[in-house]
Amino acid sequence: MIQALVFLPLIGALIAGFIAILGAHGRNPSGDEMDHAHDDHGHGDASAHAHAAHGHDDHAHGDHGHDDHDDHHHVAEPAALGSRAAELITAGLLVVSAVLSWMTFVDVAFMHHDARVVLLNWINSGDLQLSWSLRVDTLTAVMLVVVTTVSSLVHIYSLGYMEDDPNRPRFMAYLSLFTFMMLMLVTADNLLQLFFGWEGVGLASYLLIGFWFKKPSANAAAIKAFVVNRVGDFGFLLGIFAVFMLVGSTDLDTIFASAPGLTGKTINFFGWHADALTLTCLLLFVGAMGKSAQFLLHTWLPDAMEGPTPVSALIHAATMVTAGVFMVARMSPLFELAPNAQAVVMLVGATTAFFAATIGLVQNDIKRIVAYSTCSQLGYMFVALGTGAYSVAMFHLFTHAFFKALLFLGSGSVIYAMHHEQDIRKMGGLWNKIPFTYAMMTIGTLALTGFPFTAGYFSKDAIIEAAYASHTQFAFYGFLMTVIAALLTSFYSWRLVFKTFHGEPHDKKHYDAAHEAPMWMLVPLAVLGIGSFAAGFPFKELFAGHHVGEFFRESLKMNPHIIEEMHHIPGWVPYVPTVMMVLGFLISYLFYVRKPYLPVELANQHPLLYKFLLNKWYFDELYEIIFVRPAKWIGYVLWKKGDGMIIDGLGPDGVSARVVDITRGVVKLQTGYLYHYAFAMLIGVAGLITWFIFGLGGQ
Amino acid sequence: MASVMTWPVLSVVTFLPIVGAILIYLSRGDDEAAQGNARWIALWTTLITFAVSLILVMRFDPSNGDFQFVEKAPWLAATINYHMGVDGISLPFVILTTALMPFCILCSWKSVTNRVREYMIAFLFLETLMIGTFSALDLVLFYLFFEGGLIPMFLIIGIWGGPRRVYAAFKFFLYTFLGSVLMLLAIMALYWNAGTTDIPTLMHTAVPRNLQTWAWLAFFASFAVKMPMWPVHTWLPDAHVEAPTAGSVVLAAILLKMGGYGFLRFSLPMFPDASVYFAPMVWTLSVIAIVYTSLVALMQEDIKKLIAYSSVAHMGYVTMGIFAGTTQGVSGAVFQMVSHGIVSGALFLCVGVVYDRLHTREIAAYGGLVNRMPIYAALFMVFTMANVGLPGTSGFVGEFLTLIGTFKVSIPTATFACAGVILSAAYALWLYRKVVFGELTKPALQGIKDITFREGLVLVPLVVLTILFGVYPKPVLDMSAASIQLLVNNYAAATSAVKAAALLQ
Amino acid sequence: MILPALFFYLFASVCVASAVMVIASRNPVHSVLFLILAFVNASGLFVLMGAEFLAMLLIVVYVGAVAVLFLFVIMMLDVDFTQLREGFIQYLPFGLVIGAIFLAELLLVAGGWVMNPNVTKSITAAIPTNVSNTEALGLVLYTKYIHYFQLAGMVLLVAMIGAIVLTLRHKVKVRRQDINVQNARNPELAMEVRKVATGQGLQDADAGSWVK
Amino acid sequence: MTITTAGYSLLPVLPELTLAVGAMALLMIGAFNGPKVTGLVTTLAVCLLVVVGAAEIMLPAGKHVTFAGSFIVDDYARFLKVLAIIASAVTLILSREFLGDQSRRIFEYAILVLLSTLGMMVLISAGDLIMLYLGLELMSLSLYVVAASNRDNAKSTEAGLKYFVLGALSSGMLLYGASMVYGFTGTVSFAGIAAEARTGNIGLVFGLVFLLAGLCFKVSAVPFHMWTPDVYEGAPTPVTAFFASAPKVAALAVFTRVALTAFPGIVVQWQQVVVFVSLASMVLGSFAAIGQTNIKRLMAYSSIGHMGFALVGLAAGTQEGAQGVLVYIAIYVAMTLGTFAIILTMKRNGQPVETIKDFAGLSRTNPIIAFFFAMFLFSLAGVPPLAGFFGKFYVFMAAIKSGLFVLAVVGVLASVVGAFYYLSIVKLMYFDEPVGKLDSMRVELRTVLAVAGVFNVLFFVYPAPLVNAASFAAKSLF
Amino acid sequence: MTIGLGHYLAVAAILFTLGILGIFLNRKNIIVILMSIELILLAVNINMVAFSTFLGDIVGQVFALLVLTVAAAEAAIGLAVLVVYFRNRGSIAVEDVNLMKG
Repeated sequence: MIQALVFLPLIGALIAGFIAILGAHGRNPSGDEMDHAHDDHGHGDASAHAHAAHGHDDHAHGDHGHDDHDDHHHVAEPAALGSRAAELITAGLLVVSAVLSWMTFVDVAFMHHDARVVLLNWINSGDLQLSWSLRVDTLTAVMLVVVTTVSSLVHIYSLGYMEDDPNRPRFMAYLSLFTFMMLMLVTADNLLQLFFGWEGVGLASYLLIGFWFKKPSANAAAIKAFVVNRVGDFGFLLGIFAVFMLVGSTDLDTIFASAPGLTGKTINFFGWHADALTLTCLLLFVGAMGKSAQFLLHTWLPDAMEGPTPVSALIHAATMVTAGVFMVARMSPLFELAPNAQAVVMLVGATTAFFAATIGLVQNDIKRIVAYSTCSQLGYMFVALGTGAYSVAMFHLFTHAFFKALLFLGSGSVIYAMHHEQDIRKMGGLWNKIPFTYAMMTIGTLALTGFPFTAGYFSKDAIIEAAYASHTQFAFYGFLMTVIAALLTSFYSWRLVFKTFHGEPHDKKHYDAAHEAPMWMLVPLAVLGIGSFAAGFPFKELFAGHHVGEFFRESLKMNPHIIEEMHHIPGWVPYVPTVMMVLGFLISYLFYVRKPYLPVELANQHPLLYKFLLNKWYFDELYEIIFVRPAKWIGYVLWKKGDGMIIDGLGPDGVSARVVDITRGVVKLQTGYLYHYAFAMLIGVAGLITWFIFGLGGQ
Repeated sequence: MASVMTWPVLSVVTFLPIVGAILIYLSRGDDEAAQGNARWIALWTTLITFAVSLILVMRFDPSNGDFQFVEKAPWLAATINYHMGVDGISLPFVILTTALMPFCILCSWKSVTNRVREYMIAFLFLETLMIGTFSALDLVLFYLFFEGGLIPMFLIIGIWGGPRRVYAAFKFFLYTFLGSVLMLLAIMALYWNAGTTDIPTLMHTAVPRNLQTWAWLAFFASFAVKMPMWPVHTWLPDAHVEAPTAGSVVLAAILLKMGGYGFLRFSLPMFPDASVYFAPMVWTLSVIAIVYTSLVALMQEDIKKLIAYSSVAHMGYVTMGIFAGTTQGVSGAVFQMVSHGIVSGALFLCVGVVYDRLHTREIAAYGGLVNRMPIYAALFMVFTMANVGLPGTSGFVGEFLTLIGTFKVSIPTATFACAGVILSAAYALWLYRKVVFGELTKPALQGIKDITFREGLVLVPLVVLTILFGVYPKPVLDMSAASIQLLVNNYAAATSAVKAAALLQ
Repeated sequence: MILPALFFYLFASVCVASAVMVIASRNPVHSVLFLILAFVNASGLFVLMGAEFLAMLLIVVYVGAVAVLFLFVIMMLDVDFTQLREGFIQYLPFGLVIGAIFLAELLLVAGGWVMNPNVTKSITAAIPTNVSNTEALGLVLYTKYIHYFQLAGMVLLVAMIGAIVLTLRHKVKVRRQDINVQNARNPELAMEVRKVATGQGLQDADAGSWVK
Repeated sequence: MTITTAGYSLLPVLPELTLAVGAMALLMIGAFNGPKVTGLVTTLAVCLLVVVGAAEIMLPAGKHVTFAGSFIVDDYARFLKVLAIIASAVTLILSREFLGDQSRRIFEYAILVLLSTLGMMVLISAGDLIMLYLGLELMSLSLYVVAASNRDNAKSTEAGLKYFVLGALSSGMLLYGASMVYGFTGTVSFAGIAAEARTGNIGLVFGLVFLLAGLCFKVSAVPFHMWTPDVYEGAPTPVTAFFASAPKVAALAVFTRVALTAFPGIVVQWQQVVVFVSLASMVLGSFAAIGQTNIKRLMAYSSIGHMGFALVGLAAGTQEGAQGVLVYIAIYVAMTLGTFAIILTMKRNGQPVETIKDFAGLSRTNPIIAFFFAMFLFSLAGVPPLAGFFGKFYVFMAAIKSGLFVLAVVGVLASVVGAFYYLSIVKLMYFDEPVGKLDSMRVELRTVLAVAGVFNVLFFVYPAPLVNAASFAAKSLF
Repeated sequence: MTIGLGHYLAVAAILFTLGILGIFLNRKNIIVILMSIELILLAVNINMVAFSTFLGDIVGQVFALLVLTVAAAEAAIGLAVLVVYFRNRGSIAVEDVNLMKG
């Protein structure tokens, strides 16, 4: 069952990929047909037609993509034969997979049937023995559910959302590939397989962000996502190495079993005699930071919104970005033993939660707002991880997946309605045009802001409580930041809703043409809407209550006191987030419904702050200056000066030039005159006898 | 322990290509038909050689770390014999060579129209010399093969190369020649020390510490150039850029491996103390190579040059892993070499595909190929990802193993080297984006066609191998495991003996 | 004792002085004459050392043959020696310095020469005391050292062949003496009596036929 | 099994006698029949050489000493004599075309080559200084003449003149050195000298230096090499081929014999001299050759460099070293003769061309010649698996054993520099466009080329005969 | 005062040096160079005879005799070469002998 669950998406991906390639091949002549392409190639008609079709193809390609507003619906390139089949197969397989994962969830989480399936040997070298194997415990099961559910919904959603795209099979292939990789990630039984999934989802993310490969911005974003993630992977890999060095294995069970024995050990890391566990955890956490877009490594996430919206929902909200959270939770037996590392996790998480929220305040791109919100919410999760309340983090991950996917898909629906317009300043008053979407977005927003009894309410409050209850170094900072972020979250979330659905429409043309999305898209919205409500309360006890231990069992190593302490905090604390939420709503209402001129004035009064936030704290610019440009400059200098002038100049080229110089000199010595030749002989003999007469030749 | 054999398979594999070369030579004429014959003979020769080499795989006993298929015959003098044999370290390279040669022939099918017979002869000779290098068990014999390869390669670059081919060919030849003549002197010194140039004997002969140092440096001079390691790498980009596609493939896929093979075969087992002593230097150079050349690769304007620089970076992992001296490091290095052989070879083949169509290697001349060449784009993507070292591709396994093997002995080295993970993603994806993604706007590209059946025949098996070895690297790892374990154990024993002796004093 | 010394210095100084003049004089004819002088004095030195045969040989071979050959060639080439450029002084100092160092080192060794004490043991052919120098040489030259003698002959043969190969020209227009032909001549062959028609003279066609 | 033929047995000199008598007989044939028998004389000369070579091989095995120690026939002498004879014979074959020209029908050419070869044989077998001197002069005087044998050509005569003047100077030096050695040891025989010369007396060392200077001139080692490029360029090409092969064999042979058998007591001293000239030759040969445009001049510098490499073996001063020298010189002769066979074919419309540029595109116009030439060039550069590599291998092997590391390192580096100019010819032939077709190759040249080429390319397959022969030969010196 | 071996050797050394100087200081005339060579050989002969006398060994004189012979042969060849050279170039100035260089 588990194998089927994991590999069904891969099968789907392969089938869809095959169809995509066949389709692409059908549309483009191969070199083999070079001589007779016009006659017998798929177009069937006279060669003139083929020409026309070719030219047309180019045009269609060029027009396609979502920055094109007007004639999106004009005749597009024909999709490959079997596109529909590809879509249905992938989506169908995903649904099967989702059903299976729910069954697994029940089986594992409640029946306690943990599973470990060894599939194949992978890397065997000395004491490093790795195999492909699937591990399912509660933690995994939770992730399975999240991943397959959201993924299957997104697949279905995409059936509608991508219906005009000729490259649909490719898209579906990517989505399924992603899902497979994500499943590999969560079912990993050793760190390296985790890393495989980790990188695999990175690949899928790269491919999906760059799905519209003609857009330079999409390509740039794709590369950025990959490279920034690689920065995190750099840490992750080192973490794996460190683990292997300490434990001699990367199998999770072995690691967890030996973890307690590692306390007190040190590693000499660049002269710093670091505590082995702390260092390892920090390195692993760097990986998590990259994947979960935490502060300093977050820059790729907003740009990743260049991808099609379903991608954003699946990858950049619900699943992939939470991989970092999952990984830290997975490694909780190590983190629990490294309090300093936990403190860092908390610090980074809290900072991210606050920082991303501030940026979210002023963004105008609907998806970017949601993206920053995601970033911020991930910060929350890390705060929870930092307190040792891993289950709470998982809880938020779980709920967040639903409402954030909902928000993204809702945004997608809005964008769909607005003909690929993403700027909220150009929207407005859409609520009566697309009421269902409006309703769903509102539900999502409520859940996100933590409106009581929505899913987010339970998880977010639990995090704030945990932060308050924790005793780690940065606990209060974490508490403070999450509370402020709650206010900001509420503000920007409602800002989004108000600016999109209320007020005056700003783009009349698009407004008039706006219409509700097809059923393929609405049904997933509805399901997620339900999830946004239902994912909270029923699971509260399992994730953040007294049943945690029973629920997660060995899969998480919780801070033994945190849950208990969470229930003994002062009575006012649980109300703080709610107050913040209300406050945020009110301000937002004031700003964007009652007095829309206020934010403008505010922005004018504090231009620096506004610019600072609008430009995302200038991180991109900063990185451009301190990393990208220097790297390019250094690369150029190393190439031209280092390789060209110094190495070649002193090496081969220089030497050969000197050789030629010497040659010139030597040849000049050969004057052609007899007396010079005789002279040379004399000097030779004289030199030798002088050498000997002064006893230099030794005895 | 020589396996009982009825016929000398190894020698047959080694010299079969020459038979093909002679056949081509005998088929006189330079007209179309003769050219066609030359191509077919070359293809069949390489294919048969490959098939015969598979016998080696089948009969190979992977649990035995010693040399197998040993053949020995008197040759130069009483002490210098014709001694051939393979162990788990050399066999993968032999197979790599025989396996890649048909691809080289195939990819030159259409692109080489000038002096086809000579071209094929040169390649077949090169194949013999390459196989011989990996299976020679006598230092002099090894040197013979090792250096002999320079001649056909020099001609291949020089005759069928690009505009600056003369410069590149000379640089290639003289640079590598310079390195290896020093090795020759060290070989002689070893001969006088041990009274033999027999490799298995030498591996078990203690070499005085002082001689070890010098001999190590001399061997290093040769292999470092061949690898190539920073800072003696500059011949490689030039050679790659100017060489014809198949030449680049052979260069990247096999010739570079001779350096790494040499380190494994000679430096580590014969000069363990010196290897320990110099390991930090090698690590430093490797790390510099990885970071430096990756940065340089980032700024390249020529596709082949970029890949060439990335090769240097990848070879940095190999040297690092080898001198880590750990099981993972060494087997990672071997795997990395095999994988790099497949991947970089394939990348050069990919470049060849577009070069044949457009006759330029400038990155700026391309863009948006995916619009016209989707299959090509897909294949190229796989190799790009393997180049990046994505798990699931063969590129990852080697990189990972070398890094993890090195981390155990030198954390800073592994850490810095790991930075290559970031940079390789940057340059490889940048290249892919510039060449494949984007709008297809350039007029010259409008009529470009997707890959042909023949090109597909070349690339698809490599894709399969890339992914297969990424997911299931066991065949290669197992093949070499016993030999590597033996090597690592001996190395550890030798060095610990020295350390113990040092402690006693 | 003083007389040999006196003669030694006489011969030696004249020999050296004329050797200097050989290379220093402008006219090559003078050089040859100085060379002859140097050889004559050298043969004097030989006599002083008791190598009378060689002394005579030196005069006979060198003065009588080689030097004359030189003179002969100088005359034959008929070079206008006044036109030859003067030796230029450009490198002279440097050359002289090297030459001086060279000479100093040679003199150092020659002057300080000490006979190896063991040397007498290795002597292969002691000079017989009871015979003249010429006889002593003759005794070994055709017996013990016959192979040298033969080889020297080969060297001379090469010199002969060489000189002929290089300088002998079979010019077509040159008339040569052919003794056989001359001896074979008789009146019948040499003379031909013809009738000459009055006023017509000899026919052109027959003009050249008088030489057979 | 050393057979010391006492007294004045003529058996060991039988080949020499045959050669001398035969040469004189041929001289008579020529003298009585005039220039028209030039071809016949040349052919007969080759036959004579074959006979002499066979006689040399068929002499009873072992070491023969005759003429009271003046003349030694041992494995060493036999090896080198056969080599020299082969070289001379091949040169005569190569010269046939040159001699075929109407204006150059000099039958004496063959006689001179024969007499020169006689000189070489004497030189190789020389057991004392007088024999050495006479052999040397016999060889050299013939060489002076053949260098100028194209007597209507200004370059040829200039070459003869330069060679003569400098050669005479060098033999003067050699004699001066011989006289000092004689003065110190009281004997001229090598064995006697070896017995006496056990200490580095300054007079003896002086003598040694002068003696070696004379020998260095003959092998054209730096700084006594200056004549080489000019003479090679000026002399008629077959003569150049001769100069580059046989006399080098003989000179190197006597150099080695003198150093190893006459002065084993003062190895330290002569080793320094040899190391110096060897280093200088290798470096200068490699560097100066790069600047050349004339193929014959280039070959001159190449031979200077190669003599430097050969002397590396001698510098080692051991049996291995001697073996190395022998292997080296044998391979060198094969490569050189092959190369000259090619240079001799360099004619366009009947006119000889000599610049390197004329090889451009040879691989297109004459692929087989180009192939062999390329192989010779790679071989000269010392690239395995060609024969030239093995020459270098053995000499450096010996040097390493004797601890001459600096010499070895500089040597191999020089060989890399040297590779550059060999490669540039390959480049011209293979990478550049043809400048025009060369005339077709004469049959005898083709034969020489094929034999030398096959030897060169396939030497590595079965190197044992030569290596073993050299090993025996070297052993007989110790 | 006794005239010893050293005296004769010194004379020979001077003559030898003069001969060598004659070869490379002379810029006028090739014939003088040939004469310088004769001087060198004369020096050698003096050496030989001197050693022969003082060693009491006849071999030195034999050697000298042979040197004398060869010197004559050398002179003959040298002059012959000179003559053909002159025929070609019309000059025997040392300076002019430089058709080939480099």
